[in-house]
Amino acid sequence: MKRLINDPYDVVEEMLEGYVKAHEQYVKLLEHDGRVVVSKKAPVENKVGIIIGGGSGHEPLFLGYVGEGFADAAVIGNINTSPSPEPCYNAVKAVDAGKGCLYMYGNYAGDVLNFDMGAEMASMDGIRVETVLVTDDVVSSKEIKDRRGVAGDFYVFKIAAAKAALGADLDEVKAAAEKANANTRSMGVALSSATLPSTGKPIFEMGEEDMEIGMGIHGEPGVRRGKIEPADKVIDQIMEHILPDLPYESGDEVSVLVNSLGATPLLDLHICYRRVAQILKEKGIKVHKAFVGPFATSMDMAGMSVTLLKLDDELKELLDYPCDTPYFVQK
Amino acid sequence: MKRLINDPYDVVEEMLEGYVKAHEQYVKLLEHDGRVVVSKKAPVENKVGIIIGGGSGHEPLFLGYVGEGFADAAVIGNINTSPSPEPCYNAVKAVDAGKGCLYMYGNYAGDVLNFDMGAEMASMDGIRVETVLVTDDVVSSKEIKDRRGVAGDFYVFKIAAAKAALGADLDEVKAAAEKANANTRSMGVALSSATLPSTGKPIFEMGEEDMEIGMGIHGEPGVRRGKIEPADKVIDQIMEHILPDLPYESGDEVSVLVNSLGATPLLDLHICYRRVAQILKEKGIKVHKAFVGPFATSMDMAGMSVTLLKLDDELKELLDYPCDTPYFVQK
Amino acid sequence: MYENYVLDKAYFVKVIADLAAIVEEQRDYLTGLDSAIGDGDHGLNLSIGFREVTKNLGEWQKENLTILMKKIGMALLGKVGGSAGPLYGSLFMKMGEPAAGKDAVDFNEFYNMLKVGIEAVEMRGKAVVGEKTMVDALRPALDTLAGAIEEGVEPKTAFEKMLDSAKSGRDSTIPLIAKKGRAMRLGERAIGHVDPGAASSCIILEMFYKNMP
Amino acid sequence: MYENYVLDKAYFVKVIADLAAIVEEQRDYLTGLDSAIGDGDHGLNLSIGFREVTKNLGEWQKENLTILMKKIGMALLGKVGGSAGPLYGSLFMKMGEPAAGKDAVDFNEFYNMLKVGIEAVEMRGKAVVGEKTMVDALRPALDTLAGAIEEGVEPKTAFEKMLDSAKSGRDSTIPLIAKKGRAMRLGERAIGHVDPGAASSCIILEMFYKNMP
Ligand SMILES: Nc1ncnc2c1ncn2[C@@H]1O[C@H](COP(=O)(O)OP(=O)(O)O)[C@@H](O)[C@H]1O
Ligand SMILES: Nc1ncnc2c1ncn2[C@@H]1O[C@H](COP(=O)(O)OP(=O)(O)O)[C@@H](O)[C@H]1O
Ligand SMILES: [Mg+2]
Ligand SMILES: [Mg+2]
Ligand SMILES: [Mg+2]
Ligand SMILES: [Mg+2]
Repeated sequence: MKRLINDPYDVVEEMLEGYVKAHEQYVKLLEHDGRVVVSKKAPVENKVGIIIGGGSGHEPLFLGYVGEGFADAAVIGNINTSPSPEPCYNAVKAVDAGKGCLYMYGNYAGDVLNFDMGAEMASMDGIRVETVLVTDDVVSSKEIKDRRGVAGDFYVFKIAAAKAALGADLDEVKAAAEKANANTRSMGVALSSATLPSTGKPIFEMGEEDMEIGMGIHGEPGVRRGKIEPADKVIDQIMEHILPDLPYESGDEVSVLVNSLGATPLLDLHICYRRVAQILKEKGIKVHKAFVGPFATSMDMAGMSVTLLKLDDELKELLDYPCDTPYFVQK
Repeated sequence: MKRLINDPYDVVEEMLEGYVKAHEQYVKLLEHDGRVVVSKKAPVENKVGIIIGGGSGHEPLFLGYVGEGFADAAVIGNINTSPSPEPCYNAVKAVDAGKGCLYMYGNYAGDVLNFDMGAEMASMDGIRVETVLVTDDVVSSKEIKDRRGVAGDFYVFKIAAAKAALGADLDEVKAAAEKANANTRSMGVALSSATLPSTGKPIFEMGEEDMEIGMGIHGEPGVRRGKIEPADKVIDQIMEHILPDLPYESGDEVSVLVNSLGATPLLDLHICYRRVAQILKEKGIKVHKAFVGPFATSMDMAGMSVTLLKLDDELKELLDYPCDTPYFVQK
Repeated sequence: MYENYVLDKAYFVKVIADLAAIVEEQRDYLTGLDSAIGDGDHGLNLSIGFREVTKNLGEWQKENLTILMKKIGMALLGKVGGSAGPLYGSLFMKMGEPAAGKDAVDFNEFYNMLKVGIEAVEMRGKAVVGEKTMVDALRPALDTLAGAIEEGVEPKTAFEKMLDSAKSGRDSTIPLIAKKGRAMRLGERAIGHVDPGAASSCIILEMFYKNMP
Repeated sequence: MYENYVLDKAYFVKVIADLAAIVEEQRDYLTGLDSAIGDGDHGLNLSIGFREVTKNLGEWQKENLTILMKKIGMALLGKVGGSAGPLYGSLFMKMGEPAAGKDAVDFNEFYNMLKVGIEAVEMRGKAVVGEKTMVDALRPALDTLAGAIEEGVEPKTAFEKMLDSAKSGRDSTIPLIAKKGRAMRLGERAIGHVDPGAASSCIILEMFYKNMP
């Protein structure tokens, strides 16, 4: 597929320049660090700072969720690449209101290395920074702590941000994020590779009939390659992996996120959601709220993922809490 | 590119089934007509009914904009194909609150044929239905009345819907829609074809290096095929066509919509927006509000369009008027 | 001669059934034509419409010709959408009127059915010959049939002439710029391509011809 | 012997300049390796980092070796991101420390620079040999160099042995399942592919070798 960019080395800076201009009512770049997108309302008095981040190429993740009632800042890396430690640190300095900050990001080695260094730098300034890693991708490892974060990021960030907005302290906000993460499971399939801006070529080739099961959002290969199948069959497979993993059971109430990896249209996503809803109904699992669209993408990759978040009263209240950001508004 | 669907003949019905389940807090299908998506709040007392529609495959257009403060109903056609007259008529019956209804859709022969028949049927029931055709695509014809509607649909629908929500009568709502349409200009480029669900194949083939200039949102060929160019060059060309067409001039205030045709990621769109903003600044044109994302798509087509809406005080107020729909929420 | 040439309900039912079958067969051909200068759905649109017709044809054939044709037209109108839905919908709905509630028609009445149907297409679409639409096939075909009847040509031969004329009309769309429908935005780029609606109109007339006794 | 073998600032500056050039040249090769078992960015990430280094090298070469290496490491840390940023950032930042503010080092000091740098990579990433990372190239290389020095092998030959060892280490990653980094989620699918970080580590050591007097 083809991309609309200029010099591939400038994609992130040019995107950010466009982003903060387009959404100037919501966000700005830090004056002294062009890799930190900060909410115009930050720091918010008496609120724990919510900082999210990771590589570029997953938009609207992460920067699209910076705004009122959601993240205070997003730290921006190169394409598919963790940001470096300094902007992680600068984000803390910019949004801390004296109650400490929470870093949240997908569980990737590179991100951990860099954000941890950022947190060390902040702690030298006496600012407490805690971290919650999102680990929702069921097929990426048997061990939950080794799993990577994919579209479940959205839920974990949203829940923790709402908790912070309600005035909770850092330990409570961290606990809410951990609870959301513990209740979240995802799995995706990819039908095509994303096109790397640097080469203009797909990261990997896939046959006309192939589908990659369990693909991550960076174009990392999945757990196995299979033949492409009708939407209902694909969803059946995904749900067979997700449901028993937590498990999600009859009587549970969940939120569902059917996420596009980029090029898969809303038309297909809703056909997929239809099947998810049928299966949940069969199993006696109630859907409190559904989200269908591109929430965590891999540029122009074709494919989708399903995420379930098991709710209790607290999580429901936090999920429904209003927010206003360029790519997620909730009344 | 590959699609996630079941039987191609079922795509629209299955999408709709998924859609009204996913967004059941907002919308439902008419009980006696599965091709009409209606707001759960409709009919709204003392409000002109706002009815939009057209072929499927452009999601979130049209059904995504049904909800509070926006459209009351969307009439759904097959892929790239106008709905038939009966659902157009049934939509009127469902949302009319005694103040008449306004049909709004892109200017395509098929849609005109079918919606006009729907309006005739409604007039036999004594319900007044007026029509505004969107004609924003500058390159589709010299004559404005022959131009087709593309992403500018969003602005025209939004403005008219806000006017209706404020309690205006049918003539006033129609006038607002016409004013918005008169002030709106768009142009797009396509980098790839959409994949037809019925064949699983692209509608047309494009070379590795090709770009289609002035492509419509149904996959209709554009005005010419050119070599793919860097984003800035593409935007320069687009702006050269749009700006003099109204014209948009120094001192004007506009809203900008940078729209993805489907597969082009937010990353690229913001690089494009950056250049649009630079050009507008050079020309002394002020941006009141920008929208960047997939607002009117052609399934998995790669490409984008730029739309400008020239604002006055009335249009600004109507554009900013709050609304709450599955794919467009504004506080 | 024409009064004795009778086309009964079985004939019409067979034409429609064959038409539904050939639309399936030619779906991708028609869609291919529409991909070149339209939005690539003409074959699929007709297929969706005729699948609905097929589903109900067993039931509908109990009705007289007027109602049968009206139901076929209504199904196309309701299921096809786009330009072809109202146009072919009108064609079939109106065709039934001259049959005046009967179960069979003679050749004069059959001519009137076609005349009324084709005129309905023209009225709906407001297209005239030379604008690169189905009218480029239908109008000359009708005129040829009228001429042949005037000359007293034997029914099946007259209809053969009509079909030839429709095909020439279809091919005459190749060098044209379109003035109606989606292709009109294409300007010069429409040149060199057959109009898909003209092609499907030929297919329709061909089924009427093939089944004539 | 080792005390008389002096590597001055010009040597280090040349190594870095060559490294920046070869990273550009090998960018797509490294990215290709990372496409197979990672996210396809390793070559680009290093290229982004070394472009920043190149931009400033003229300025930085005025500094002593400790500061020069630190600035190089800081630039990589700040611009590369991902895993390679902190790892190679630490490598270069730490390497400068044993140079103790001087403008030239002897071979013993040079060995210490490498030792401290490679240990920093191990500390940061917590990887050990056999986990399919750059450590599979760096650790055996360092051990070989230590051994050669113990045996009193002549500096350039000792370094040649080191490089051979790094390359064997790199190739030893081919049959491995990854236990660190992005590739660890791949399980068996990582088998059969060279680890991109091990490959880039060899490239780095090769530039140090090639420029030795
Ligand atoms: N105004 C018109 N009058 C007659 N025929 C028309 C008119 N507009 C379009 N057509 C015919 O309809 C055909 C296209 O049908 P179809 O592809 O089903 O509809 P759409 O253009 O809405 O996708 C054209 O090839 C042309 O023959
Ligand atoms: N914990 C670690 N210790 C040592 N090296 C590592 C570790 N994690 C990853 N690496 C190295 O980093 C390389 C990948 O670098 P790069 O592609 O730039 O980063 P990312 O994986 O974040 O995209 C791997 O090939 C591996 O050699
Ligand atoms: Mg990376
Ligand atoms: Mg169509
Ligand atoms: Mg068509
Ligand atoms: Mg990588």
